[in-house]
Amino acid sequence: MPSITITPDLIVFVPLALVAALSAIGVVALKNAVRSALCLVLNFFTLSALYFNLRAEIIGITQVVVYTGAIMVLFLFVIMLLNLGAPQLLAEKKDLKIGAGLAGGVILFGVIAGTIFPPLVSVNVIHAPTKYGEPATLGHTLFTQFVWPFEVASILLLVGIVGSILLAKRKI
Amino acid sequence: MQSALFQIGKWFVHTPAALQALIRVLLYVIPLLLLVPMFIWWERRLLSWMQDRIGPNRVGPFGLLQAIADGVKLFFKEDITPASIDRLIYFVAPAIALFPAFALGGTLPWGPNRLLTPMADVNIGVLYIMAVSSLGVYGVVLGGYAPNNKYSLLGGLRSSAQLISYELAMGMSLAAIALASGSLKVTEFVHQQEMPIWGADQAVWIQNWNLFTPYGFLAGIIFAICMVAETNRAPFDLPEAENELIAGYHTEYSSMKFAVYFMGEYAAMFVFSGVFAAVFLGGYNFLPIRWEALIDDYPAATAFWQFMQALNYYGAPIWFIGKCIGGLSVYIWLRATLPRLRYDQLMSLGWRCLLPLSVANFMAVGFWVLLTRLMGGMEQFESDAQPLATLGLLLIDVLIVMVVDRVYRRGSGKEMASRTIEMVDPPVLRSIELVDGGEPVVPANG
Amino acid sequence: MGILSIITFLPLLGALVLACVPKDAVKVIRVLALLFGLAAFGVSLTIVPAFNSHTFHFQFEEHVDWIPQLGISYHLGIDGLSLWLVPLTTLLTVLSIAFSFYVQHRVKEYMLFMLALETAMLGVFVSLDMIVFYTFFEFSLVPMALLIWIWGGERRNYAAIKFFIYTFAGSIFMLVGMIALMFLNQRVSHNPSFDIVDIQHNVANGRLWAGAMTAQPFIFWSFMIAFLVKTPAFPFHTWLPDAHVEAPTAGSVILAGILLKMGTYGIFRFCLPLFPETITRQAPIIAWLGIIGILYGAIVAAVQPDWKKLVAYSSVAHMGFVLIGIVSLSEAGLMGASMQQLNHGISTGALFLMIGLIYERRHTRLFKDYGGLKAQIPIYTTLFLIVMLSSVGLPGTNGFIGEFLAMLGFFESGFNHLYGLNVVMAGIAGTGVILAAAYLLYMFQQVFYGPNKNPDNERLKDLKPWEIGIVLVFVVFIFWGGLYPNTFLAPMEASVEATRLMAIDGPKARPSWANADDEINMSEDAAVRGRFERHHLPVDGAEPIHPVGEGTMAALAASPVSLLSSAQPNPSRGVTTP
Amino acid sequence: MITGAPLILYLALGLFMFTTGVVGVIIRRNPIVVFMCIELMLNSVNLTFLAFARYGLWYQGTTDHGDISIMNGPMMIIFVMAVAAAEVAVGLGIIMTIFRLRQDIDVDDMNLLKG
Amino acid sequence: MDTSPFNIIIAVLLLPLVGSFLQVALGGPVIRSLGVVKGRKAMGWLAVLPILAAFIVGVYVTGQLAQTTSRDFSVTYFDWIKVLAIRIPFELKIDTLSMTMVLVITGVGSLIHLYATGYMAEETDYPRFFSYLNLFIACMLILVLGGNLPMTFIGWEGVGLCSYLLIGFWYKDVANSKAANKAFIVNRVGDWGLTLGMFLLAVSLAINYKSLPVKSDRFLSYDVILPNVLQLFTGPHAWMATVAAILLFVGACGKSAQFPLYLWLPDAMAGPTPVSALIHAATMVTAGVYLLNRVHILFLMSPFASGVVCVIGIFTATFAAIIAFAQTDIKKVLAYSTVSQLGYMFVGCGSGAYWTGMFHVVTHAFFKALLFLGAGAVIYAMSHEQDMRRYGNLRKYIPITFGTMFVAWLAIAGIWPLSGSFSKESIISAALGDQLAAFGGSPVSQICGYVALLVALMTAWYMTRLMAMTFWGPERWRELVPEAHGHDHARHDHDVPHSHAGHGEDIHGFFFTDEEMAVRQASEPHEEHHGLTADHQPKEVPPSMWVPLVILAILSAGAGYYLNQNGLFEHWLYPNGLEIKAAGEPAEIVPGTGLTLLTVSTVAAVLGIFFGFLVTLKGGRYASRIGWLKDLAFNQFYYDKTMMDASVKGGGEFGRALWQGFDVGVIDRIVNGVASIAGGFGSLLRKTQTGFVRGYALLMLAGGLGVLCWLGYALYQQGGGR
Repeated sequence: MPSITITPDLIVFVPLALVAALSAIGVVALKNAVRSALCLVLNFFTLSALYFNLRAEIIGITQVVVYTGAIMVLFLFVIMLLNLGAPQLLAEKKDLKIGAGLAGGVILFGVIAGTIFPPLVSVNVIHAPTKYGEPATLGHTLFTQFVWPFEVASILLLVGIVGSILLAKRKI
Repeated sequence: MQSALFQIGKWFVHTPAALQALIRVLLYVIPLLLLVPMFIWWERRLLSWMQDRIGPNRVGPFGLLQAIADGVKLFFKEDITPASIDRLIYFVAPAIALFPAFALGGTLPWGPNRLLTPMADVNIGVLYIMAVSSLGVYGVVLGGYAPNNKYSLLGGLRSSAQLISYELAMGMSLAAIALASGSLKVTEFVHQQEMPIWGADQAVWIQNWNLFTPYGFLAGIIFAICMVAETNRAPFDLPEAENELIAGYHTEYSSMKFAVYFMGEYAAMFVFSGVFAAVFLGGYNFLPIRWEALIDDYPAATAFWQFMQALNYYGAPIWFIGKCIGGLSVYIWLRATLPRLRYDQLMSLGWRCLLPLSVANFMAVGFWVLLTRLMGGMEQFESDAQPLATLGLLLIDVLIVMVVDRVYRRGSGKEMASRTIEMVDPPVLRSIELVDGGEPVVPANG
Repeated sequence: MGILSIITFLPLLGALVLACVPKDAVKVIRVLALLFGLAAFGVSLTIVPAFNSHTFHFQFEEHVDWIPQLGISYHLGIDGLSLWLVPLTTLLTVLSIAFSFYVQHRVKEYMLFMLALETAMLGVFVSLDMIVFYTFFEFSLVPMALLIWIWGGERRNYAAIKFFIYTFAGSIFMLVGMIALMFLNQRVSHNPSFDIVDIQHNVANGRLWAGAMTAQPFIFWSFMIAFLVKTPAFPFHTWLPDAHVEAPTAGSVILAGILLKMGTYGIFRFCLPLFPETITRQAPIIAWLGIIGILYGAIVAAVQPDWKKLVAYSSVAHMGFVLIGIVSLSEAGLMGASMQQLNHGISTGALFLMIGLIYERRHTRLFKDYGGLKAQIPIYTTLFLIVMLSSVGLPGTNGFIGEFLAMLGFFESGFNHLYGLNVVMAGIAGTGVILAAAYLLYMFQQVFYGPNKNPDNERLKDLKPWEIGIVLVFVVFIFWGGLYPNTFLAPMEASVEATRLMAIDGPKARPSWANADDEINMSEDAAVRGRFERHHLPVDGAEPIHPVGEGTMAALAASPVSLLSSAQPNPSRGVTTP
Repeated sequence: MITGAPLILYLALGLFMFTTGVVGVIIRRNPIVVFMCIELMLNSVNLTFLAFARYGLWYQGTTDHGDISIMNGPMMIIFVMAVAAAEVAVGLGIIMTIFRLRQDIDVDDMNLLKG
Repeated sequence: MDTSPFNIIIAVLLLPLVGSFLQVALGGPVIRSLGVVKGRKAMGWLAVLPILAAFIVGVYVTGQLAQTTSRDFSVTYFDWIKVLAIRIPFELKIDTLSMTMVLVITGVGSLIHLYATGYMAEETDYPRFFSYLNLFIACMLILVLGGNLPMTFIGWEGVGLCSYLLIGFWYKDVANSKAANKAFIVNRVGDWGLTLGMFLLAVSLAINYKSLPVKSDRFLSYDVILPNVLQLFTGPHAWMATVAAILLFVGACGKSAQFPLYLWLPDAMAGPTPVSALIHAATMVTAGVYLLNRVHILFLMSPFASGVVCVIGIFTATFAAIIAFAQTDIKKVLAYSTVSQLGYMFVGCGSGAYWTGMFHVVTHAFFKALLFLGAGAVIYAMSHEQDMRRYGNLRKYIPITFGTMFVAWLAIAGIWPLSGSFSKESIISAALGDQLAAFGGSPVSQICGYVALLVALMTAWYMTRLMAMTFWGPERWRELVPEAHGHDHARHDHDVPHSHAGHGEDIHGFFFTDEEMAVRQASEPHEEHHGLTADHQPKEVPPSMWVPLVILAILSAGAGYYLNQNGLFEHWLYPNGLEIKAAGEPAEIVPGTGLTLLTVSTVAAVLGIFFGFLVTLKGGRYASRIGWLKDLAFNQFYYDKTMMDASVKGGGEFGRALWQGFDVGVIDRIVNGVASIAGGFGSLLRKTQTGFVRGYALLMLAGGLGVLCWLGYALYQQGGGR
């Protein structure tokens, strides 16, 4: 393990990472669905902060708008509507799935880490130009190189809208 | 005086970045915190004046200290915490509600000096505003959910639905402006608004405030409506409709927590007014007049023009806050004037009228930008084509408005004719009723 | 966007347009469907005058890379083999759509499927890339199966599933074969290609199969199975009666008229040019399948109680003629086979259509419910008689030309004792003509002659003018094809001859689609020269038939078992024509 | 040359979040939570993308045009977000419908797909 | 050569064709507008005239032909079938043979048309009948004029079709339609042979193209075949001539009702009588003889084939004659006599004297047509009663008919100098003197000749029986027993109950409404019920029917003598003799001069007549003795029955067995079995689908882990085991 040079990035990163990790655990661990939802919100928020830290402001803010602002609200909605928040509902029954899942998770982490990390241990030089996260760059790339995927994504969203409406409405 | 400011500036430049940021934040937050009680007093006074009463006039001169007194009272009231609540969320919710209201102004320039303001001049200012304003839902939703009370829940759901609905229109209207001024920075907006109107050449001495441009006018109206809805103010204050749900999502909140909600609301009103001012009303500019152009045109009165320019420059914060307070007053005026909307009216206004309008406006602006690009000279706002294009845009917008209006009326009319009850209660409630045969689900009481 | 793409995808466009029409506007939907069908037909007619009948190379070609990494390209083109199948498809579709105005139930989907089906079938006939071909080949199953499934008779589920799985299972092997061919081709020309023009080029100069000869029979049969199932040849025919009986009328018309042609067309297009050594060796097996199909179909058809089923089995018999014509590998045989394709499309299509006309009225297809209809509906009877006679193969109708040429070619190859065929097989196949007369006349007698047993037929009205119009189109083609078949034969000639030479010539002597400069000399003596040197007959001297005579007598003496043996040495090995 | 926090830390965080999501999917019965765990996984992947993009191991010197450009990561994130949005809209709709049809949404009770 | 004067020949084809189209097109309107009686008369003339015109054209062309030196032309119009392998143009052959046939067809045909206008006067769908009849004439003309085998084949099948249609003309009687089917299918059997013969010729010419004396790719045109086969089928390849000839002869047998395939002709009498006269006596059945004449070279080259022809011919002649003795239906008797006369013709052809066959064709056309028409007149007079046992002593009721039939009777019996005698004994003499037809060197035709004499006697005998039963003896219909009431047509059956069942709501207007039905039934004519009653008074036929009888009587009286003077007909048909003189010249006999033979045959005829009268009028008591023989003959020695059972019943059983047993029982069972196996396997596998999402997730995780471990291991290895 080579020595880590302390950079502002690092200083910002460490607490955010801790928060993110803890909130991720919270999502899984908390009994109350609303709380895990809130944990997830927190997680996303820290993630957006991490994106800022990675100098990708546009993506960070999009993260907030999309995930925190829209998706998680939907989650909360549904949780409250269906009243899934109360912990006594869906009390987890202790079966071997939990053990298996945890074990599997650990192995997964181990395997991937063991496979991917070693060659990347000492990478801490930033090659990306500063403007790589700017809206202009992003938009330019999006509308030149990725225009077809973009259109496809728009279609996908349209379909999503229609589908959710059809699902939600009782009589069309 | 000049030199003193220069000294301060020099010191400021040499302070470390973190400290600079801290100073900027304080320069923004402290005045806001101080002003909020004043807003409450101002509302009560203005409202009572409009309703031809006197209003608070006992505590302090013109009852100025009334707000302070209320604050103190709220501090010392007993803090009632209902049983069988989700305690954590119950406590967190008000804070969450307050946070976005304050954070909203993070990118607002309240003066020409980029060192002091805005807090962060990021190149995604508008998106930031969108993001933060979208966070406002949480406070409401959680506050409605946590106290385990049907009325609060309904209120919370209602208001969150309302917020989500109106965010879209708001976003589109802002996006139109962003498209027109070719940037996402709010400071850039302000700068664009100091340019001669409608992209005419530099000799013209009227500023190009977005409210004066056709698209800006449309977007401004939409934005205004949306921001009223976003702040849950009359006539969109359904969440706290007394006669339906006692007080909406903060039914169960008392004393300090209630006060926090209260503050959040007023702060939000103020900051939204600030956003409106920055985006549509030329920011911190005093009048929509380009003094330098006047200097060139009428050299005779050069001294006066220069004085006005200086006034405009150094008094910028005052003008800005003035515009904000103006916006606040409009809020109050609306509250005094308009009756509360019915829920279906609210929804159909948001989805059927405002959203299409703003989208159409957005597309029109896009078309306009394309046109001016084709005719050359969108980059520097100097083109003979632009005024014409703008006129065309005006026509387009008028057409759009008429069409959307027709559609909206017909649609809503049909709604009224066909179903009555079903539209009256919100879709969310309908989906609640589904649960075991129309009986609304009361959250499990422990 | 070449004309072939326009023809092919115009119906699909129509389908998309129909998809946008509200499904209550039945009239609009019908008219739109008919218009698009007519448009496709009109456009497809324009290729006929523009077609150059002197070359065997592909015309109206379109070549666009689709997945270059895999060598898949969107390559369209037609030659004489596919020239007439395209207008036939469009025409039959138009007529079927016109007939389908009777459909009342879910009209929109119905018309939509018809148009989609048309696109699929056209695609099969115009595509020159194997993957594109395969795509269309399989895509044609879907609308057809749905037509059967939704608008079918009582046992439609069984029929549709059977139809789909059966044919699909058959063509899976074809896909494998295609991929194998691609790799074999990649071996010699180092970029992957599914384009049959490229592949056939390497077959023609003998490099593709050099050293891979053991693989050839397997790949050949992987194609052949698919096409035999589709055709359908004898052991694989059982999907046909069910599908036909349960399908709606237009479905039967399309099925008999065009879908079956895909099989034989595929044999023409793939099995002959690409597997010369195998087709010349394995011909007897296919020939026997064809012969058995002819007799079997006829005999089984004769005892059917169901009108449609009878005609369905008769299709088996008719396609048997196509098969023997193909494997005869002689000009007459191949011309006859390709003509018989068209004839069967017209005649059997017309038969099914007319059965449908009466079925719409009486909603039964059992012979026992009919009888003495001649007095009731004379016009219908007359038209039906004509159509039936063309199916019988009466000279003067189109049916005769195909059967005559096919059997002539078969007899020729058998007489020359080529490809393990012999005249006895021809004689046996010939009896199919008798049986055809037997079962068709039996049908005619059952339905139209005798007293009117069934009181329900008492009130039956004769055809309406527009129905007569539809049938008259068929009648016109029946007589045209019978009295002046050269219209249809002449453009096919060059391609058929080229295909034949591709199949029977030795390596390096085979014509190749790829290089544009080799052409087929179609002057009379050239044909004659070809006829000898390829058949390896001593052409000079006074004893021309001597070896042939011996061979034929030997074959006459030989037992049928030995006739089956495919071990006949192929005379055309290694011979090179100047 | 600018040096930031080591790439591996971002990757570790992403991997940790991903693993947590996986575990959550497996051990939670509440479909909403399962859903949230899926979102968690998506975001962890996003983080990894962006980290790689920022540290630009394959950076060719251009910000666009070219098979491997520095912008691939951010683009991926945009599309992942779009997909996630659509997915959530539909998924929650499905959950609500299920709940509407049968008054509980325990994952373990939804075995209509049982063969 | 200049064929310009013959281009008009196409008119001969087109006129009847147009006529039939006119019948179809105008029939309905005309009859509706002019009313039934006048309308039918008009349509009748419209039917007769084209044939008459064709006859006139034929006479003109024949005149043209007679002036030319080489009496052999062919007019080519366009390429009918043209492929690389073979070219089959649409060509018409104009030579003495074809023109003779043309004259016979159009001449006799027009007479029979004229007769039919009267005979069918009460028929409801009169135009349909005449359109069929005209179409038949057209097809027959194509047959005889066609310049190549496929063209002939068009006519060949066309006449088959027409006879099918005409036999089944009264289709409401299932028996008729069955007879029609039988006719067509049996003919098809013959056509099968003909087709294979064609193929053999075409192919054998094609593969020897280089060595052909006449190089052309019209391999099936007569003027290419005939010269070439002379070259090709020589030496070791004579067997090919035999095969080809026999295959063609099979076709001829089918059309000309020779022994294995004669079955259809007696049943064909179910058709209207004029049809029997035209198709089944005068023209169509002689197509076989025409074909043999056309390709006679093949037969000349193969003694074996000629022998086969002879034997088949004479056997058929005898066989049919014996059967004819036992028949009671007047038309059946004539039918069998036709069969036996055709056998005669084949004997003539087989024994190398082809012109005698054609000669007999011509004369037989006259008198047999006359006999049929006369029989028709009798039937008409006896109100559609065909059973001779109901006749008797009619000569004083219908004198004209009697007179004309008397002539025909003597003619067919072979009484000098009526036409039959010449043709018949020319055949006999040819057979007696012939060396050609031989099985492996042993000639057969002499025997045939002697048997033929016997058959001549028998012919006279059973014809006499017919005449006697019809025109002499007691009036047997006076004591009428209701049974055995052979009725000519089953036109009207109004016993079918009307009901609306079957069709529900009739949205498309497929069915007649009640009032429409009422109109229809009103418009249907109700004929009075025909039937023979005890007090029936036979009445003479109208002139439109007896005029043709008289003309035909004159012809059958004189034609033979005229055509016979110093071999006029022979030299007309074969101006310069046959191409090959077979081994051992046939004795050069000019019929009518060889006194011995003439006397012998005449004596045979007289004897036959004598016995006929004796046995028929007086010999009731012999009948019981030979009852079994009579029974046997009446049922055609059960040949028909066996064949029918074998083909129809047996074939049906076989087919059903194949269908139910093999198709459904084996193939489908295999297919569905495979399907069900797959299904069972699937139902096993579906146990693994628990439906628990988390279970699936766990499994996915496990799988992913497995893959990842492998990947990591692989990378580890690749990294050289860091």
